[in-house]
Amino acid sequence: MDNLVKRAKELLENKTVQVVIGYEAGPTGVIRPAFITDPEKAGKLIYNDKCDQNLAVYLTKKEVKNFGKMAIVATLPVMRSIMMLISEQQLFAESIVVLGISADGNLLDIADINIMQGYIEKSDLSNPEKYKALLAELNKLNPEEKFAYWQKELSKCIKCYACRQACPMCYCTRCTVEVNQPQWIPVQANTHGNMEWHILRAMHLAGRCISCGECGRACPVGIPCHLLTMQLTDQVYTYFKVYAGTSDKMNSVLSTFEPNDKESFII
Amino acid sequence: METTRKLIRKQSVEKLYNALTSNRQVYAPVVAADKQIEYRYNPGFAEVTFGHIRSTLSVKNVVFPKVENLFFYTNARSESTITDIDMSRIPEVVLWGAHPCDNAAFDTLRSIFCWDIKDEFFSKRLEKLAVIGLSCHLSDEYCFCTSVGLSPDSKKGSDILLSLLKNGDYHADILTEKGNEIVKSAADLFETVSDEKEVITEVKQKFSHEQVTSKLSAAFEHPFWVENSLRCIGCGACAYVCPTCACFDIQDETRGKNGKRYRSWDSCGFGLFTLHTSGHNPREVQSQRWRQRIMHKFSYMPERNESLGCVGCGRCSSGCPVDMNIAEQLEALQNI
Amino acid sequence: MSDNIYKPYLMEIENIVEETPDVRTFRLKFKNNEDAEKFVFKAGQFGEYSVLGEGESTFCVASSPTRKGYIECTFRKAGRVTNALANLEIGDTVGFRGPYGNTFPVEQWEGKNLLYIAGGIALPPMRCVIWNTIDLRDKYRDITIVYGARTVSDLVYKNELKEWEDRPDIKLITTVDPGGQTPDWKGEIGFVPLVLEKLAPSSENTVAVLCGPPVMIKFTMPVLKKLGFQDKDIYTTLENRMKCGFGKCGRCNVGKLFVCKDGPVFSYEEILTLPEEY
Amino acid sequence: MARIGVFVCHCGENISATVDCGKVADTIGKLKHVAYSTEYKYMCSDPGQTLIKDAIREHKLTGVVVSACSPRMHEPTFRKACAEGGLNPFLCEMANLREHCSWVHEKNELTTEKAIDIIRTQVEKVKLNSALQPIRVPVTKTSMVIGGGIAGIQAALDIANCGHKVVMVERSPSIGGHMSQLSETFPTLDCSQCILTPRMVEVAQHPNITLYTYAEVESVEGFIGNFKVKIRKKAKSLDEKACTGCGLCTTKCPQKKIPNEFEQGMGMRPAIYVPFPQAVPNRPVIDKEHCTYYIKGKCKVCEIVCPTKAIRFDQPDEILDLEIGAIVVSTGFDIKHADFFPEYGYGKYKDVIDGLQFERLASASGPTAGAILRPSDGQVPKNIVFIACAGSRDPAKGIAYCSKICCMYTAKHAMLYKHKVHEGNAHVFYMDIRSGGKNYDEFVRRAIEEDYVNYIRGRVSTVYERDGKLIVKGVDTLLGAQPVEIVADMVVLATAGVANPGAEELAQKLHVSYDSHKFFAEAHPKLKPVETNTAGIFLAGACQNPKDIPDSVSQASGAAVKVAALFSQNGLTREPLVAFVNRTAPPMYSTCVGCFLCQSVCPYQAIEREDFKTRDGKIIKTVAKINEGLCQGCGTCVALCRSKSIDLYGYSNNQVYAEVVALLNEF
Amino acid sequence: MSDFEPKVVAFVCNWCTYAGADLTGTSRIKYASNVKIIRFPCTGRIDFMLLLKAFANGADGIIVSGCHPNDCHYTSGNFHAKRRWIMFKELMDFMGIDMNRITFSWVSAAEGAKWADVVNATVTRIRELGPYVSYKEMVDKSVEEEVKNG
Repeated sequence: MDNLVKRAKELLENKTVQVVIGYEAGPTGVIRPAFITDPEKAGKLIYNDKCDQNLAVYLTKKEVKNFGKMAIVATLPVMRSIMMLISEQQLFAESIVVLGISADGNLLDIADINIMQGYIEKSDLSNPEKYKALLAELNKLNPEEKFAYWQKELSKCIKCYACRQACPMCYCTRCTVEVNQPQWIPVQANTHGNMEWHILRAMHLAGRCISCGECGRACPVGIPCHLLTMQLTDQVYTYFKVYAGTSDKMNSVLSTFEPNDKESFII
Repeated sequence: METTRKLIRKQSVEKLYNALTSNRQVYAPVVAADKQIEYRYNPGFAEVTFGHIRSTLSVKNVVFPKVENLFFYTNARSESTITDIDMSRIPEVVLWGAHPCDNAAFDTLRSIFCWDIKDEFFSKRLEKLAVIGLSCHLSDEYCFCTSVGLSPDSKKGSDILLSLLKNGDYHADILTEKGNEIVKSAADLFETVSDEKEVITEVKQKFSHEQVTSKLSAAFEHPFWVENSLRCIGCGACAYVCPTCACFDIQDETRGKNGKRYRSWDSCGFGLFTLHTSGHNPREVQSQRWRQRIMHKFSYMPERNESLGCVGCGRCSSGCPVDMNIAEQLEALQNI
Repeated sequence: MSDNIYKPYLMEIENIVEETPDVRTFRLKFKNNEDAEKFVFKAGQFGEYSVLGEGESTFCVASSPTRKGYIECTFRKAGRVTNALANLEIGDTVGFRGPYGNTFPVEQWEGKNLLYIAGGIALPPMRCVIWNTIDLRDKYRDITIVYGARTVSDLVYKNELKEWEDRPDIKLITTVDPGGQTPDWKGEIGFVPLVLEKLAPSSENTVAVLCGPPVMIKFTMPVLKKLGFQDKDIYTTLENRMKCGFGKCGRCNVGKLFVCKDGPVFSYEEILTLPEEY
Repeated sequence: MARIGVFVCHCGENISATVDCGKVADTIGKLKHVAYSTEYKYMCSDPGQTLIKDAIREHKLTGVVVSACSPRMHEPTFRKACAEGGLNPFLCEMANLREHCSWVHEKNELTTEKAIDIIRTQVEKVKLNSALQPIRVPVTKTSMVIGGGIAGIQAALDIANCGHKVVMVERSPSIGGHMSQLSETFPTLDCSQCILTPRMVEVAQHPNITLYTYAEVESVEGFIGNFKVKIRKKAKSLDEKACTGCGLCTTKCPQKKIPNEFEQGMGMRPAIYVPFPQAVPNRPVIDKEHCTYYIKGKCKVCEIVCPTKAIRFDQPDEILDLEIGAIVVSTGFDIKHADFFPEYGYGKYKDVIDGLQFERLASASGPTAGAILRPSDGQVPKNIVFIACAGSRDPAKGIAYCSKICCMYTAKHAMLYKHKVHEGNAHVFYMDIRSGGKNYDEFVRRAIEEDYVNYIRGRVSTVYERDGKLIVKGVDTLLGAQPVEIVADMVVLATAGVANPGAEELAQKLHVSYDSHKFFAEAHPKLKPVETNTAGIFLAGACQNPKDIPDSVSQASGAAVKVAALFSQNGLTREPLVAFVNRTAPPMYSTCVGCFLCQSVCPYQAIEREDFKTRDGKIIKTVAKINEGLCQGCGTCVALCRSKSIDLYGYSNNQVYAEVVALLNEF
Repeated sequence: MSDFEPKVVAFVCNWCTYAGADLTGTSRIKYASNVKIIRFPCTGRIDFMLLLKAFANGADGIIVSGCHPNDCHYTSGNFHAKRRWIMFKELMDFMGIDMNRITFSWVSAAEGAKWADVVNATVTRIRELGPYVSYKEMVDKSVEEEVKNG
């Protein structure tokens, strides 16, 4: 990844950006996000197939934004997140430089949003392969089995909200769970309350989820909560033929409509 | 009480376990279907794991449950009444196979819940808890008990501490009266000590907690906090998996005219934890909250609660989605 | 009473005063006489008030410990609990836990002049100590109260202000922000710091108690310093968010100090040693 | 301090026949916070209302639940009664015991229990009601009419005659629109210009109307009563005050070969021109695209000949800022031209023309002075074929709708032709004859029966040229789809009416919706045909869909009344049941995070942006803000808002949540 | 389960279904009294969380009803609602929450008879399905879970 380091160093040296958000290896060897502000330290940046965290979550973080213009190492999900964030007015295209990473791990030349859009449009936007099998398996269960499965999984939830915090699209200053008039979601973590929380989260991400799987990855107790949003991503495509994060001007599925939207259950 | 050491054979361990589960709630670690280590009540002995490094969640919930009902109430038109929790219904629990770090955490929790005013819910649960600990014969890069004054075979917090021997048998250190009671109830299973070597893992010391504590007293304004918390995403995972984190929330939940007031886990990492109704937030950004977490455990608690708020289990680091490695940060802190 | 430290006393609302459209004062009476007899508190302490079903909210006891048999609290409708409280009527039940926290050192102040300076909704936390010292009037020398609010209608305790004003042994100065006056307003017009500067009370043998919004504190402190007040002779209260009230829930600490245990009353001398977490 | 009063109405026996009203009032009276509960035979009667008013005072009620009929029936009655009793009217709710309970269920326990449930739910709701004040929106009493065709003219005159100011903006150099191009009008065959031009003059002279021709709407901001409009007055290269309209410049202009738009390209005009002799204003403009001076830098003949020195070559476009209270959109329509039809020769046959071109041929002021002559050779056509539904009702061409006016004008055209060419034969191919309208069908019958126009029911498959003649091939479906071939001298296509080019752009500027054909969309197809979704913007004429003159004029008058009604009071008063975005103390300002997805769900463009800035003007945060003047209170944004930062007065989150809980739980 | 009386909550819009239900009343068409109506300005206002809350508070069935497409008083609220329900239904199906317990319908102000049919059909169906035991169990179990936790 010499190119990446070189480019990051360049950007910092000529002050195009004030911070480069990328990946580094921690002392235990775990890949983690890095925030490089000093061009001399650009060498810490790495990229390999273990770099799977969606870094776009930091683009809306106050302390990171305070640096100034940001460059970000961006795989496809990050790029799509960026598109969503711009379209939802959480980010200005001018305030970032995208260090695109291709599917085979090479630095892309993403000069502007249009080029990024072109790249995204060429890519496979459906849910990642590794999740498809599990989704398909779950979809085969009968309703009672599904309900049992999710009850069991969600009973583990401790409401640490790592799923929310890790998600670039969950950028609200105040989450619905923090609303107490009325108390939409019970504060305590029990199966029922957890289920309400995860339904709420999935619905809020319907048509906005870019299938990075970050929520499931972040979950400390291993709940596959990403499957909920990914199922809806599939359904959004089935019904409305769109994927989230393909343009900086898109409106999300639930904030738009077509008069001839098809359904079969409303009598 | 004078502590004694006995031997318990591999096969007797199963007998002891079965004897305990026959008349008590035994909370023991198992490997769940998704490979997570979790504690369950009275799993079959075959399921119980002896080879885990750390469970995903700590076992603090036996004394500080995710949700603790504080009382029930009824709101009628004219009268509101409160019904107390029947604390006698709190079950006797034997915690089985928990590692020394987790067991030491009960002392830490006690220092929070019982300093000044005693918290009866916690105390009662702790009173009804017997701990059969298990020394660590395995560890990983996240473990740092030796840096916080503990060790893989610390006896703190255990009533009985089992330590694996090379031949598969265990040494049992009987440490308290509670432990003694258990031993007495199954006296035939315990034998005299052999000279077989114990298998105890080695955990390298990474920092000196005394030095960290002394450094922290003047480190409130240090740029370290901002620099090292940039990647923190502000979830509550570290606090919720932590065996000593005791922050909680108090809430009401009503159905019709009946309801309950409960306390549930909370985390100082959440943005709204300290938010005033006015909109002012004393700990507005993540760096301030990260600082609070470390300060609380390594500076405020030693001073106010006479205990260290960390047992070095490493869960917060292994469970962190963004590798906020606490040992690494403390190591750095002792050198600032 | 059980050992359950979370269980509130049940109190009955004996009286309600609508101070402003948003602010209410409740007089609360213990439902259980034994509780009433055992209950003691001191000026400056606070409690957790609750509506069963809505949760708890923290505010100080606004009545004086010299007045027995009841406690009073004043609150502004702001969140879930205070909104629910505001919906209650006389005879309804309120939960109360407390008293918690430290107290104003009124004994130490004996023989001194007292200067109370409050802004807006910060008079209630001070009302307790004001009445406490007024009720023991002969133990103190001059008592001066400077109270300001944004507008006339934002002034709380209007009846008591009248009473204080009429008493010869208390000096009361009320002020409203410019533009907040009504045609028949007879008090001062101007911000508290400026009014205080004009008043120029002596700092000689005087203790100042200062409560108000941060911006008021910020501009009043220099005035007090100019008047010669020592940090140790200036008191204020901190109001961090809290849940338990007894140093366990982990919310209210300012550095190593718990506002709920070591506060809410702090001298300025102490405040200066605290990290900025309030 | 909630003190709720509940008033259970018997509605004679309508409710009490199946609901045990006594038990209901009793049970409800025992609920927490219910300070007063009673029953009465007719709550809506005077004594019933007095009962409520007295109870409000006596029991210091903070909320009232009238348990009677549907709120759709008597909510206003009881809210008024509460107001008279000294309670804010929005602290009154109704529990629908009649339509939703007593009338639809049998007399039994369950029905009475349901009545109790319904009331309890409303009691829980009303506790959370807020005392609301009606919203007042100031109104600027100046309207703007966009488009100066007959619809715009009518609307402008009607509004102006009500005493209100009107600004009329017309894109072309003259008002008059398509109607000024028409020869005669159906079904009376009176001369179009004769009836139109007096109206055009009236517009120009009306003291309440300001006319901007050769001008376009640049931008529209604001909301009902308070639009801020920018108008671009395109440079006419003329000092209009100095110009006397003598016309010398237009006759002397050396550039004379420009296809005349007014004549639908069938005549020529100079570069400095007046679109047509009766134009209003009757002042020329210079067509910069064709003017020799503007192209080559020299000529200036007009300047030289102008007796009043009125020519201004360096005149810039002018931007006018206007404050407008209401807008009437009357931008009219366009038609498909012959080149849209491959089967009819893509417009390459000169003698295949469209309806508007025929109008010009038939017009006394047209290029042939009213003689019907073939464009190709100036001969009088002996055989003429009219093809109705050219494009219309043809989903394959993307136009599924009926253009509505073609049947009538085709009959008129055939009739006009027969009147002018007595020996000629007129054939009309049609799909159906749609002649609904006063004296319309009679008119068509006259064409067939008195003027012997040959109506053939069937479609024309192709038109091609052979030996200077046009061969029209079609079928006659009334004769069993027999092929028909007519050798014609001229073919007139009744082409589909379509939206004006630029309609979409204008709709976007105005924030009004438009349909898939780019016609402006009405707010409701039946009940609000004149309104748009954007309050304060109304539609008139064919910009909504193709219309004939009487329809356009009626709608224009309708729109004018809407404007006049809006202007009839000093401000606009609205029910305050609108959405709002919360505000908190700095540094948060609002829990709104500014994603603005709510903007795309709002059908009324009621969601605006509000910036919070530092003292030196740096934006700290941008959050949503509801324009109370525009919000209609549907609440779609409320349900969409992820952070629950938007709420709706009257149906707040807290209220609806409390209703669900109250309905399902025992209290 | 013969004496099982299902609790059904109806979330309806003010302009079509509420008015339609009024018409049912005016026409004196009888229907099951198990259904209780909550009025909303528009189906677009109906938060999906309210449906979950209804189940959590013990509802056995739910009706959600508003204006037919193109008839919305606010032009598009029901279209937005439709998309929301499509997504909601898919999610519920994926999680095994019983969508047979929710009736979605369009009932206009003129369809008083249809409202009665919708109600009766729903109540009959819920009667056959019985109480929503599995959801209630989850809610109740969640309470027990906490008590036992230690």
